[in-house]
Amino acid sequence: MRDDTALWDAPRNPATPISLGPARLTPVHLTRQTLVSGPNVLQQTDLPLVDWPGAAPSDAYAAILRRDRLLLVNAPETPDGWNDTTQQATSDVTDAYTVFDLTGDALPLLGRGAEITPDIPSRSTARQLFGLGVFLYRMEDAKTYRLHVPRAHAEALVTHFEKAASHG
Amino acid sequence: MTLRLPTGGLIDRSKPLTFTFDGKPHTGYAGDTIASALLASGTRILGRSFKYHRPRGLWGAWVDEPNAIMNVTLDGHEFPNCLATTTYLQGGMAARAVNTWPSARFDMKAGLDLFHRWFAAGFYYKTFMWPDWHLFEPLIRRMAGLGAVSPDHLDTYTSDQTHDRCDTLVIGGGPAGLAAAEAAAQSGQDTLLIDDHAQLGGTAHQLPQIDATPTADWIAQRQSAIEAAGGRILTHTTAFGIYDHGLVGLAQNGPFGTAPRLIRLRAARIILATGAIDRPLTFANNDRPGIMAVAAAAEYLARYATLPGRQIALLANTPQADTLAAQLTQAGAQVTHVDPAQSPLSARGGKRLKALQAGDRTHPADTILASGGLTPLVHLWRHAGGSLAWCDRRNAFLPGTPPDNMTATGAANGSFETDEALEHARATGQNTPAKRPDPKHHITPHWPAPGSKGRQWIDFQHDVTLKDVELAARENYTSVEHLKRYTTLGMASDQGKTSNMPGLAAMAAIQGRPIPEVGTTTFRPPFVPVPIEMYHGAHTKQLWNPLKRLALEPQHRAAGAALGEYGGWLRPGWYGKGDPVQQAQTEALMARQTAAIFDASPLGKIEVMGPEAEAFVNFIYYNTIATLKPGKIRYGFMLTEGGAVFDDGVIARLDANRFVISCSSSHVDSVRTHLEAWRQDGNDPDRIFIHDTTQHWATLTVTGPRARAILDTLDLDTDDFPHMSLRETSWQDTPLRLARVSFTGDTSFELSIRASKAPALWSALLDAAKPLDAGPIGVEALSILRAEKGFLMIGKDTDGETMPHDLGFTAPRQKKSTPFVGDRSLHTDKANAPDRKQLVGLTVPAGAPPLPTGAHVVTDDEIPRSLGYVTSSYLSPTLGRPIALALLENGTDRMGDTITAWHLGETRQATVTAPCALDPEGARLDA
Amino acid sequence: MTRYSAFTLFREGLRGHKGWSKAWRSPEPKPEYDAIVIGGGGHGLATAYYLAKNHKITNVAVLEKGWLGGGNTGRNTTVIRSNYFYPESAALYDFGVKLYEGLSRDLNYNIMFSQRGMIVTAHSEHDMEMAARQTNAMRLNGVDAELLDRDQVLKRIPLANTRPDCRHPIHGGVLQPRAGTGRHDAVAWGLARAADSRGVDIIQNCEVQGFITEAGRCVGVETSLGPIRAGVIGAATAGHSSVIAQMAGLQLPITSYALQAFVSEPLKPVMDTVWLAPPFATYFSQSDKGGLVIGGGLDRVPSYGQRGNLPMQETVLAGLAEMVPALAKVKLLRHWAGIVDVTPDSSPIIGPSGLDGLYLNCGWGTGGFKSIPVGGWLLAHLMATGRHDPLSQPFDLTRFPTGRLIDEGAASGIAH
Amino acid sequence: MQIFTCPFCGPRDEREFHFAAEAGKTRPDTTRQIDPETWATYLHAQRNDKGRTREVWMHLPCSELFLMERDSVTMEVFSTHPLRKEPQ
Repeated sequence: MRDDTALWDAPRNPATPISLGPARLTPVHLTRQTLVSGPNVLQQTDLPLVDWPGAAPSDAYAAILRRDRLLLVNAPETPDGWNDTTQQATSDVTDAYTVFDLTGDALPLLGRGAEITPDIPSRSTARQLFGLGVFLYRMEDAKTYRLHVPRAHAEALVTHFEKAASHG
Repeated sequence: MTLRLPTGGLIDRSKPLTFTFDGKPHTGYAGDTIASALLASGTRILGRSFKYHRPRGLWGAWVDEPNAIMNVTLDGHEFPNCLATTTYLQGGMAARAVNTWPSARFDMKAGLDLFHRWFAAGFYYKTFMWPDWHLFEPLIRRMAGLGAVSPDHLDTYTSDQTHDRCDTLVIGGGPAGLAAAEAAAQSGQDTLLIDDHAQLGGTAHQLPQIDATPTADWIAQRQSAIEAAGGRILTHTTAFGIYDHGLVGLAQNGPFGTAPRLIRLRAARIILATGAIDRPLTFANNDRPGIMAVAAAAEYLARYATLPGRQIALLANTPQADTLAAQLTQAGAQVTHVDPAQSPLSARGGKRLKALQAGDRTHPADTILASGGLTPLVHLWRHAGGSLAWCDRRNAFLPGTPPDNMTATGAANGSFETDEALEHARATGQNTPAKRPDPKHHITPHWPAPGSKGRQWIDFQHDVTLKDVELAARENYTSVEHLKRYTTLGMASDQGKTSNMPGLAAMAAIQGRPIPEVGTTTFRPPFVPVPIEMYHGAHTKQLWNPLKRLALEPQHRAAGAALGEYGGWLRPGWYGKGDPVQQAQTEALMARQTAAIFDASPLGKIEVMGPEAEAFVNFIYYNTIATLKPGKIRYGFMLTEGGAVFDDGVIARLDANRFVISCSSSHVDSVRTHLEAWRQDGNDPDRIFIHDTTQHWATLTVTGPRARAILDTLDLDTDDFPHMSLRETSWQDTPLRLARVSFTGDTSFELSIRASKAPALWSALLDAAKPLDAGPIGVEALSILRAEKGFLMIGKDTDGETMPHDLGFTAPRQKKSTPFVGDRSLHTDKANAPDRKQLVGLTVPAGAPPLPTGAHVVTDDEIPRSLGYVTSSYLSPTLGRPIALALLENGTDRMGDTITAWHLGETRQATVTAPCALDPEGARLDA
Repeated sequence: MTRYSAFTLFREGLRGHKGWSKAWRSPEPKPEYDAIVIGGGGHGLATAYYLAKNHKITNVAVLEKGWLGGGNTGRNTTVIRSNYFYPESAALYDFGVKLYEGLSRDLNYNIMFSQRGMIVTAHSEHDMEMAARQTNAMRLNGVDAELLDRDQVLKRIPLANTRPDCRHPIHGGVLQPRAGTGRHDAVAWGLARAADSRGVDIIQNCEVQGFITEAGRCVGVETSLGPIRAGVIGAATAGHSSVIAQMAGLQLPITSYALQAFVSEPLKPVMDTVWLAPPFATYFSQSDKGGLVIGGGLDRVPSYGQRGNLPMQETVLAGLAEMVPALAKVKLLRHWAGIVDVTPDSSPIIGPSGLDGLYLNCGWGTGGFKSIPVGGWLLAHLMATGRHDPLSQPFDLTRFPTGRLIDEGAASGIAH
Repeated sequence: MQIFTCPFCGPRDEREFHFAAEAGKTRPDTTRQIDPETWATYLHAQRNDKGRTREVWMHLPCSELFLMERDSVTMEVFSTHPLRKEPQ
């Protein structure tokens, strides 16, 4: 029975922005994140679809995750579960993903985590970064990169970014 | 005696740097390598050979140097096996030649050379067998090895790793590379030019002018033009390998003592302009200090303003040698040109060279510059799958059929003349097909002559001589790979850059075959040795397989939790600073006497939804799930298709088309993948949807006789809520999923709430628990509690062969009528065998300590046979005695038997029982 | 054939090594042999050697498509061990170790089996429990094993990472003292020389392209040098077993993967034993020449390309740097890959192929080198007698329909 | 690092993919009698082709299960297709 507490840094304050040299990682509070899946879900949504590199508006939108799945951001609340009429499965996952905006000189940092470029578009925003599963896309300003990371891996992702930034 | 010229070169004479070599102080300049500074100072012996400890000087000026290998210490940190020719000098360096004592100049092991006749290739395969290799091995191990590695580790020695891409990558910044990169960039391609030196230019520095422009200006113009056209340039950067799908590995070196950056580069097109190296001539005593490659001498002169010596015998017939002769003469050296066709050739002198003997003529010399012709550096070409073609006129292997998207140009392509190389390079840069120019000069072959006299070196570092190649041929090690492996030719740290061609040629001559028929060995990455740290990067410490972190970790820390790794999560093992074993006992006892709060958040919450969700989970689970009513929970197993238990846990039905799978904490990712694979393969993916919502939730378990009292303080509706039920309710206006399941055997409630609300729920539960003398428990206590009940933990109390009927769950195997994953595998001979290992409990005689986990249960035969093993073992604080679980062959038929437990040769007695040691009737569940 | 000894070496040293005979001949293939072994790697050569030695069958050809020992025999990390859990595996591999223990003198060729031990470290409480289970299993199976605590491990591996920030600190480990390393090429060459001296024809650059069957029985092979008939045929073609099986119209439970290996620049001795650290997915030893010999897991993509790729290189070498931070500054000299046969239970396949007259020795996964003598011994027995030795019986192909897999991975609790 | 093309997401790094199985396996109807050899063939037998192969892979970030045709020697990828039928 080994006490490993000292091996792991205490989790940082989830609201504090993190300076990464020429870039900055700012935690984002979203009102709601909703997983919606269904055979026609990409055609059914009224929200703007966001892919990679994408251009997400500041209010509500739908990030594409799969051919049959969206992550709705700040969409109106809908009941969880299967809806036979719309043929959609819905789950509230607001607390499942920690969200950050990466601003400044972002691409060199992202390039340490994955072979990635805005020049190669992708229909999905889901990918691996530093070996961690994330959703990644750009906001409308084309300069801000938004990341959703599974909450339990948020510390690891931030630590990876800090390590990457330490190399300049 | 200094060999440094008063002017010229790329060194900065305003910045003298002091360093030591083998303890002796030396001075060089910024821009020097260790090798060039030592050469300039007149130091002739920079190392010793691996086997015979022969004195060795510089052969090369860059990556092809086989001899000058040093351990270099800077700022108190020692780095092993640094190549003196590629290590740029820094003030304060202390360099020591490896594998020598006390110094390269006076080496105690030099006497080994006297016994060389018994150290021929492969001698060790023929002796040291009697009485045993072990008798001889320790001495040989001590003799072998290059540098010693120091046990320290520098925290700042950490590599950066990144990805990059470009349209056109040009490897090599010599004349051809510069011209190609300029043409590529100017034709609009996103171009990256890399060169492994500090400065661009390559062999251009050896030329007074190019295109009628002074060389320095010409290089600067190319550089500006490339950058002006948007191209990028990286110096100090080596392409060390080309991998599948055209990925290029680049190592970008920083100052000495820092780890190189790894750049994984994707290029649409690669232009190879890596140049060529000189190959040695094979003659008697050709390994003597003072015998240097023509190309190396040209580099030392051009870059470092250093003569290779004063009295020079030039043994070469290449046009490059003529140019060099003129330059050396002009710089004040005395140069004698000797035709390598004369024979026999031999070097005379020992540590200091005296003369070159050519036929019956003696040419006094302190230095011999030799070249048997140029060999293009085609390593990367071969990594990428390009073929090689033998060229009789150049006497060299040239790039043949190209790999995808790669073109060679310049000397790497066999164009050893700058003018013709530039033309080809420009066309290549523009992506215009260009024919390889015909060579102006025909190189007369000067290959090793089998049967000739004297010790003639093929591989300098590894001390492989022509006689060794002849011996290998005599013993039929004639395949090129056998030759290499038997003699170790080409396997030194220079990877055969100097030795492979003479070795091949020697074998060809011995066998009377043409060189291309003998073939080449495989060109294996890395092109030059690269530090292991380069591959390491950020994958260290916490970032080596980072754990998942709980939403409530700050609360656990505040409560004094000892955190540890459990199933991929960082979780409280116990609370408080006391003895951990005692702490777990205390917590478990508290849970049995009053109540306990446990953070069960990592338990999976995978939702399966859709019109075919029911049929799907029924197929995925061993147990029948179709009959589960909404609001109800069932315990069950998922199997592999091979029938082994893959996961256990509960599944709840929320409504007709919605299930929640609560798989074990460590299996969430693998269960999700398992479900997705079956969903899309064999089922209708438009009618089944799987959402992993695990991390949206935090789950707190309240368990124990006073659990209900704690729950009552939350004011939740728990009426008519029997064991194995689930209810969606709310707390403080937040949805809360309340489940009655128990992993302890006591009344238990699982409360799941969105993670951001978990701290409030945690506080409320702890506040309610405190007056009852209840409180939080960690994973260690829970492990005891579940073991008391005989509840298994997957992977601990099961192994990869365990099937559900080994765990007492037999009904679906016999009765379930619909297909399920793994069904047919439950009826193989093995599955039906009478000797299967089944889960049982074990009790020990009163007063005996717990059985060791990992002890085996054995037969009482003279040579005991294993019947199984103890999988879990604890002292039960509730029962006041040890308890244990075991997988035991035919265990269910052995209930009540006394068995023998065996641990490291010691035996103990125990009695077989049912797994459940506490409350088998289940009275505590609703207490 | 010149016998190897200190005396002959001394004598030959004096006369310029002119008296050494060929280690093996390069014969032309005869039209027919009593037995043909496909594959001139360690297993194939050992099969031929034991056919001659144990069964006095010397009219034997070994057919090798390239140069002998050029497959996995010359591409591995040379570990020899028998630290197995199940009795069937332990019996097989420990007999293999025993054969290795006498092999140098048996072959009159120093294969440098160096029993400097192997440690598999444990890095948690749970690991230690599994280590105890493993140690007890080995000892009950008659294999030497010691359960080490942390201090005992660190005594044997002084450079191991003891920093407080080590992600997986060492708790202890399992030591097999008799495990160690050998010189891989020497095993192939020694077997080839010994087989050749007993009359076996070793035919290099001879590729088998098909089987000749008559009345449902395999009676020979089509090769790049023409047809060759044989009374019985054995295949020991690790990495390409499925290719040979396809020629015989069979499918095997095998997937081919690249397994990479790495060697560093030679260093003065720093590591005396073989060390595998499971959570870092890396193992290494130090060769007599001084190089660190490093290995790890399989590449992730099924492959017949005998080369490695960066993702697994990064994993394995990063693992090494975590295990021993001081070695991060050591330079990697070269890396390469072999193609290994991966079976569902990671145990070998030895037995009849399904085509009468053709026997298989394949599926050794990452552990073929250590089993060269025993693999050859058992295939020779099958070819000579048509029956299994009791050691090879459990490894017959029939274990798949009966479900009697011998899955060492399963012993460590993994269901797959 | 190889690049595979997920039929939905496009080209991605090989580390995002998981090799699932050879293509062409059909699960026997386990409600009927299946002899041990048939079941073992389904579970374990592999073509394991050297050269052109057809395999099932999963793109982990989007969970797409797809067919990939590639060369197991040169590593050239010829094509990728969703395992499911393309949506109309």
